Amino acid sequence: MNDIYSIDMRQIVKKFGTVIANDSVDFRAKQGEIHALLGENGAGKSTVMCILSGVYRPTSGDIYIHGEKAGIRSPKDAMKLGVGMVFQNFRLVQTLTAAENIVLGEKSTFWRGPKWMRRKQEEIEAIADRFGLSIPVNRPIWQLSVGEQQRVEIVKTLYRGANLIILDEPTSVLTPGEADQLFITLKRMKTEGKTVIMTTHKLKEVMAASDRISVMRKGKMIFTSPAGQTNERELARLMVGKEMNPEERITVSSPRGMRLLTVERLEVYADHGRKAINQLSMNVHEGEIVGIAGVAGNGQKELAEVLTGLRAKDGGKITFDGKEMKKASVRAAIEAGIAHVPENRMRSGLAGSLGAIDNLLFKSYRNSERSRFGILRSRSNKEWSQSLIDQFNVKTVDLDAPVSQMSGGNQQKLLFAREIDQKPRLMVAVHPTQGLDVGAAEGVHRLLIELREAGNSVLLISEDLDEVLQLSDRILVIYNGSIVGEVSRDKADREQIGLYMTGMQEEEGVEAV
Amino acid sequence: KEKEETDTTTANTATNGAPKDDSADTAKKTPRVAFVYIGPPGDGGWTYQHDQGRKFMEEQTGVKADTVENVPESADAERVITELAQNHDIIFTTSFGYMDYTLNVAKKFPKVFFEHSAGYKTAENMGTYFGKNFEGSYLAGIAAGKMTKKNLLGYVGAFPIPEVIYNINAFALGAQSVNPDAKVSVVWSNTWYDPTTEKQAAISLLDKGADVLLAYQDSPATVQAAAERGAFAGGNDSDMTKYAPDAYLTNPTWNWGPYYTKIVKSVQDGTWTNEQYLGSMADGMVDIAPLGPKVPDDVKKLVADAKAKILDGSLKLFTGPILDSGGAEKLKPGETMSIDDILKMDWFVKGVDGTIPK
Amino acid sequence: MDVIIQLLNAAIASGTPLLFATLGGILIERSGVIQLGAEGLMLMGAVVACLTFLHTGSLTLTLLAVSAVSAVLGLLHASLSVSLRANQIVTGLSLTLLGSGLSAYLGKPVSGIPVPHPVPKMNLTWLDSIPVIGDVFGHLDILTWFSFLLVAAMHVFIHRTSWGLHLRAIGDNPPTADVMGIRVFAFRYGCIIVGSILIGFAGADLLLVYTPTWNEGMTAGRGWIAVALIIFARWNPIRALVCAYFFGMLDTVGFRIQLIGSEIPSYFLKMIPYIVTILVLMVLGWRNRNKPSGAPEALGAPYIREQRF
Amino acid sequence: MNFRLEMDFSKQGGSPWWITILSIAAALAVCGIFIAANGINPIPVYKKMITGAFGTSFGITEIMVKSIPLLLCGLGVSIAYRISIWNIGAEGQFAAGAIGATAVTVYFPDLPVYFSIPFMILFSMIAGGFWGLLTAIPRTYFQVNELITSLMLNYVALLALDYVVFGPWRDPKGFNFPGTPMFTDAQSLPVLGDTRLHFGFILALAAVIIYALMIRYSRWGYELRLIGANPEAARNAGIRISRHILIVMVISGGLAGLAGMSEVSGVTHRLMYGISPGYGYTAIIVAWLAKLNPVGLIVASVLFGGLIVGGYSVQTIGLPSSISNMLQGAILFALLAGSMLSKLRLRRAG
Ligand SMILES: Nc1ncnc2c1ncn2[C@@H]1O[C@H](COP(=O)(O)OP(=O)(O)OP(=O)(O)O)[C@@H](O)[C@H]1O
Ligand SMILES: Nc1ncnc2c1ncn2[C@@H]1O[C@H](COP(=O)(O)OP(=O)(O)OP(=O)(O)O)[C@@H](O)[C@H]1O
Ligand SMILES: [Mg+2]
Ligand SMILES: [Mg+2]
Repeated sequence: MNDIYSIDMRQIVKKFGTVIANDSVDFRAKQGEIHALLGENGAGKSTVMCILSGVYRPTSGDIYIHGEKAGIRSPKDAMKLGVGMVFQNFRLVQTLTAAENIVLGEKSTFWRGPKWMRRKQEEIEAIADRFGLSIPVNRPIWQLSVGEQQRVEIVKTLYRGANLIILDEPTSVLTPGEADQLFITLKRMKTEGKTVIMTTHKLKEVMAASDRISVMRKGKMIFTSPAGQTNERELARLMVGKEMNPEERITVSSPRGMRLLTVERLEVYADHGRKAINQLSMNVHEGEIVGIAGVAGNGQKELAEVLTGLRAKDGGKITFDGKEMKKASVRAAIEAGIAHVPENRMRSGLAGSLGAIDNLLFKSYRNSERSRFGILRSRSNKEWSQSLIDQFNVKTVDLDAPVSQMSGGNQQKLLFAREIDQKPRLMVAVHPTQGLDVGAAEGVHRLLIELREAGNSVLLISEDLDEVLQLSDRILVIYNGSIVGEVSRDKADREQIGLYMTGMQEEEGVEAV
Repeated sequence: KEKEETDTTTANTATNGAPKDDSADTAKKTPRVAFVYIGPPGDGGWTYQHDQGRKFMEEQTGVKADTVENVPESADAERVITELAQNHDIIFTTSFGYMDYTLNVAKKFPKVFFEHSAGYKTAENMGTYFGKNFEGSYLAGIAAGKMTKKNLLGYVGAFPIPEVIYNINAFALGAQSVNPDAKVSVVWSNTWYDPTTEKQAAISLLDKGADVLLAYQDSPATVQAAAERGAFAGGNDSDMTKYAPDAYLTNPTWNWGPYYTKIVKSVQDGTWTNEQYLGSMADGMVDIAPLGPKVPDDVKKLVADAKAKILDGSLKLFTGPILDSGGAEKLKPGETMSIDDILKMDWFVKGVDGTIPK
Repeated sequence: MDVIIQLLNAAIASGTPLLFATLGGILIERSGVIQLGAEGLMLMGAVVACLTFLHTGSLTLTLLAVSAVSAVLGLLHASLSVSLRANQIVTGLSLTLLGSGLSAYLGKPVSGIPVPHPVPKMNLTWLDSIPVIGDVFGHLDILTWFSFLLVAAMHVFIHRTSWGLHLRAIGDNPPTADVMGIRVFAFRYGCIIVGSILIGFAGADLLLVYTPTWNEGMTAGRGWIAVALIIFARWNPIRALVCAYFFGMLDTVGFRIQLIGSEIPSYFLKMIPYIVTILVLMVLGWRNRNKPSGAPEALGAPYIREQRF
Repeated sequence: MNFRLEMDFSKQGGSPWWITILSIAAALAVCGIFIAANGINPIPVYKKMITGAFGTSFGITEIMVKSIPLLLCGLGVSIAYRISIWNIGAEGQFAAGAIGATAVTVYFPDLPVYFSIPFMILFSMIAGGFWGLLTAIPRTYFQVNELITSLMLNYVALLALDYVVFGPWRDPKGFNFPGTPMFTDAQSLPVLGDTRLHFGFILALAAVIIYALMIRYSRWGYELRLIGANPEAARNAGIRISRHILIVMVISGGLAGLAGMSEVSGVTHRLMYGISPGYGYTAIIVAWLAKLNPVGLIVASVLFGGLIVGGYSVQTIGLPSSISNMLQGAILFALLAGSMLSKLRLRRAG
């Protein structure tokens, strides 16, 4: 019986302005366990963990580590106490090498000559090997894939001798295979006596990998139990506060129409001269949802950008609605009826400091209904915005209030309202439910299906395989800039897709037909 | 006369002889005097000499003067002058760039007396004053012509304007008067004040082989550059011995005090006129700084003799034969250039090596 | 041969103050803070150098005083731009305004007074036998040698020490540096203070070595050139050396072209450095269009720990 | 019970008015110490500064004269600032505009007023706009930081101005002194009564009003707001940012160029060296103080104009001119600190 917890957080309160992110949270984790912290988006998981790792200071509350009260006032203090964290958004310096990132902050010696670095590299590689993590130590971060970057982050915490390792949503960026690999690593850490805390909202992973589970909802800790004494259903209910079936397929079938989009032998070079899309061919028909599955960084971003006119192609042919799209032009894409839900809504989809009207006008402000002779038609725009907001049930205080003050789900609804109001023929939706809780995600899914039922098409690009499986009529798997496999909805097989995603298997002669 | 520009004539009609107005009488007993300076009085050159002149005038007349320094030659100048005109009786504006602004204000304040330095526009209540500083340059040229061993003199000019050009020419003529082989190389710094650039200009002249330099600049940078290389040099406007005693040659200087005193007194006793005063060595407005301690006595004597001749009128500068740098004859033998022609000179005499933008 | 030596000498002479200021600026901007106050700091450095040297006659005390005053100004800059997260461009402009006003005010009593050459030269006679090297490096003053040393030291510091690594991290990604236990604020304060001291040295060098007389505004815009050089050198101390001398040299090349008897108006010759800078940057920009630019990623963005990214 | 200071950055926009007043008061107090060190009582000095600047109708019209170039340049800087371009080249664009306007007078000296003034305006804006474009092109196509380009181009423009006034455009009747011939009445902007307040004031106000309306109601203004708020999102909306940078820099430069025209045609009546005592640099401060707000621009340019005007007034009391610069620097520092300190909140902790 071990009564002393390795971590014991008591009555933690954290306020951001008026938002209470953590409301009297108690959280305990035992030495040598994998502890999963569950909760829907915005539940406050990251916040608790950031407090534990010293990034945020709690508004009130105490933290005990191994039974002793710990005054964690900065990440440095936390590190001294053996707390290391792998953040949801990686904390890596892009221009430094992996090794430099790992030894960053080390104060042992002042000198950082080549010899010293070489010694450190060996040390790092030894640790990486021990936990089955392979990383290229000498390459700058900006050249690494997301999975590699995550491994760098994990090695970093291990290298710094952390006994308590926090992983914030570690699997959201990984392929199923990579995720499995990660869980093996975590188990190995456990056997070495380290405590692992992992936040997530993926129930399956939680059940598979963790020893104990805590659930947060709306800033409060509502449940803690050993993994064996609960089940997915109960957890889901706790998380969202209502009963639901976590893997329900939406089955609506409508006849698929004529071919809308054809991509032939597309070639695209990405930012640093790297070939991002290589001889990619595919097509989308009217009235279908085509899902693109794949691990981040295999060309999805570039594919979406080329289709929406944001990026020029370097070879191949794109035909939309019978017309060839020669030059990259966002405007031409908008006019042709291609809508775009970008991957990071606050970064590229919405202008946070502007109000709802301005954000709704994004794509339509050039229309004669919205502006005339170069002047915006303010009054009619206002009415139109109000009607959209009502129609899509967006909650906002005021039409002119900055949209950054809205919650994530409402922001996404606003974005969908704008795109769908365009009456698109094709919607390119990238990670449309990322960062949304179950309820909001459901709403988004419904919108996508409504689009399909109206005879339009959706190209759904997502790293969330469940989502792709759930919605798509057809699934294409992208790997290394090419489509390596195609699976129809009835024959969808997770394992098979996983193999395609990792490039382990290539379907013979995949050619879009 | 050519100088009677449209502006001057309109000013004349506008003022209507107002300075003789009786209400200004009380003020004339102790006129309120103001000076507008382009730089800080500590600039070691132009403004410094004007400020010395102001102090001299204050001692002589007992009249206290206000000063406004660092007034840019922009719209600000006109405002500052206007503000001063509201509660002063005599205003000296001491930079060429103030010309139009002074004229504008003079038109609006007919009872105030304006004196503008270095320009060419006048009004009923606005006179101008300047001096033949080229006399000093000529004498400095004599010393330089004697001191040079390589027969190459260097000149750092601020801007290619007549004021600088005739000083360069006088310098060259002075040097050639004692050393016919002497040549003058000119570089333009295109700045009134930037010691670092001026020093670079001087160094480039020294690198070219010049061993005596003169600079039409307020800062001592040229003198300092020469000192580092063991060459001789002079600056402009004020005595720069203190910056490099061993390397100092001499240079033209100003002495405004007597003129300022005269103007204030003439206002007090009602004899002020809007003349275009051009001072000279004879009346003491221009002079040269004492020759540097390392200049040999025979050279000093030579310079002193020439100065005496200028003073007694037997030596007239810019007297033919004078060829321009291209070899064309500008003045026939025995012909003396009119002062108006000197004041708008835009060509170099023979032996000067440099370009003047057209 | 002579021409080369002359050009090199001129380049070093007028490039050294620029070099000090650029190095200082690089240190500050590497930590992620824009530095537009160089002109004010240089003027303050020059006036303090003049005042202390004329009063004490000691070079050591002079440099100490310059350091102290520059450090105080740096502290002011840091507290505004780091702690209070004020707009860094406006902070820099204010520093320039304040520095030029205050230096003119303090310098009134010593304006126009010659300062005896206080900085000793290192006469390396054994170099004299080597052709160009001897002429260029044989008789430089110690402050110039100090600037050489500084370049080497800064290069080593940035690329070979733990603090240098911290610095690069802070300039590129302060939140990451923060979670790695690096004290972002303390580091930025340190960099701004030390960098300001170096910029103060630039003014001191200008006054003590180059044109040893104080006058209002004697830097005549050199601080602004240094600001441009930071970018020109792409935040790299070795390139800073090359760029500062390149600029110092171009400064004088115009005069030499005038002296060859060129008919090109001198105004156009004086434009050379500025136009060359822009052209060089355009060529570099084109060549490096697919690489990280070398600019500290977080330049100009104040760091707020609890802000969301 | 203990308290902790925290900064709250969630609130956007300027600081409350009393913070501004307090900041300025603090700056005045600090500078007062320096003034007192000169053996002069600072209170009358400040009084003189204020009455010198705002106390008389002469002072007020003069401040307005001063604020015209500040307002136009500040507006130019501010438009660029709106899409996060720091144009510190207004000084050079001002000079270019002055050259452009003067070119009309040099090459077409006899145009009647209704042609000459519009042409001068047009050419000044073209010249200033071209100068702005020279900053924008390296920025958009060659990834060259606009700070450095615009700064370098300032020097180039000023040298070009020197060249024309000392060289080819020199007044033939001017005894070879620098400066173009005086402008004729047909080439000069009309002035108000016997003050120096000229038509440029109307031009500047009109420019500000047009700008305010454009930003609020036009499609172009909407695009600018979008770029300013989130460039990446703007790209997604089909807005070509690089083209906007070019356009905005042309407009920004064109406005500074217009300032140059209004200064030569309204105040100096000829092109001379030194026509700008740093309007372009002061404009950056004006633009920042205004925080992108059109009314703020007017207030800031008038206040800063007043500060500079007042700075000359105090010299007649025997204070050095440097006090004015010090005061400007100190006030800015205080405002910067004040606007940030106003975000401080005292919180109860624990
Ligand atoms: N820096 C911040 N400033 C303001 N509010 C914040 C900040 N960080 C978090 N919040 C708010 O605190 C709440 C909890 O956020 P937190 O990131 O901890 O959620 P989470 O459970 O990790 O969600 P997710 O699954 O999306 O990562 C949210 O309402 C969020 O908006
Ligand atoms: N950066 C921020 N600054 C200030 N307040 C914020 C910020 N981000 C979020 N908030 C506030 O936090 C609240 C919760 O935001 P969050 O995005 O976490 O909502 P949520 O619980 O995830 O809701 P939803 O289900 O709609 O996504 C919002 O009301 C918002 O006003
Ligand atoms: Mg989270
Ligand atoms: Mg959310």
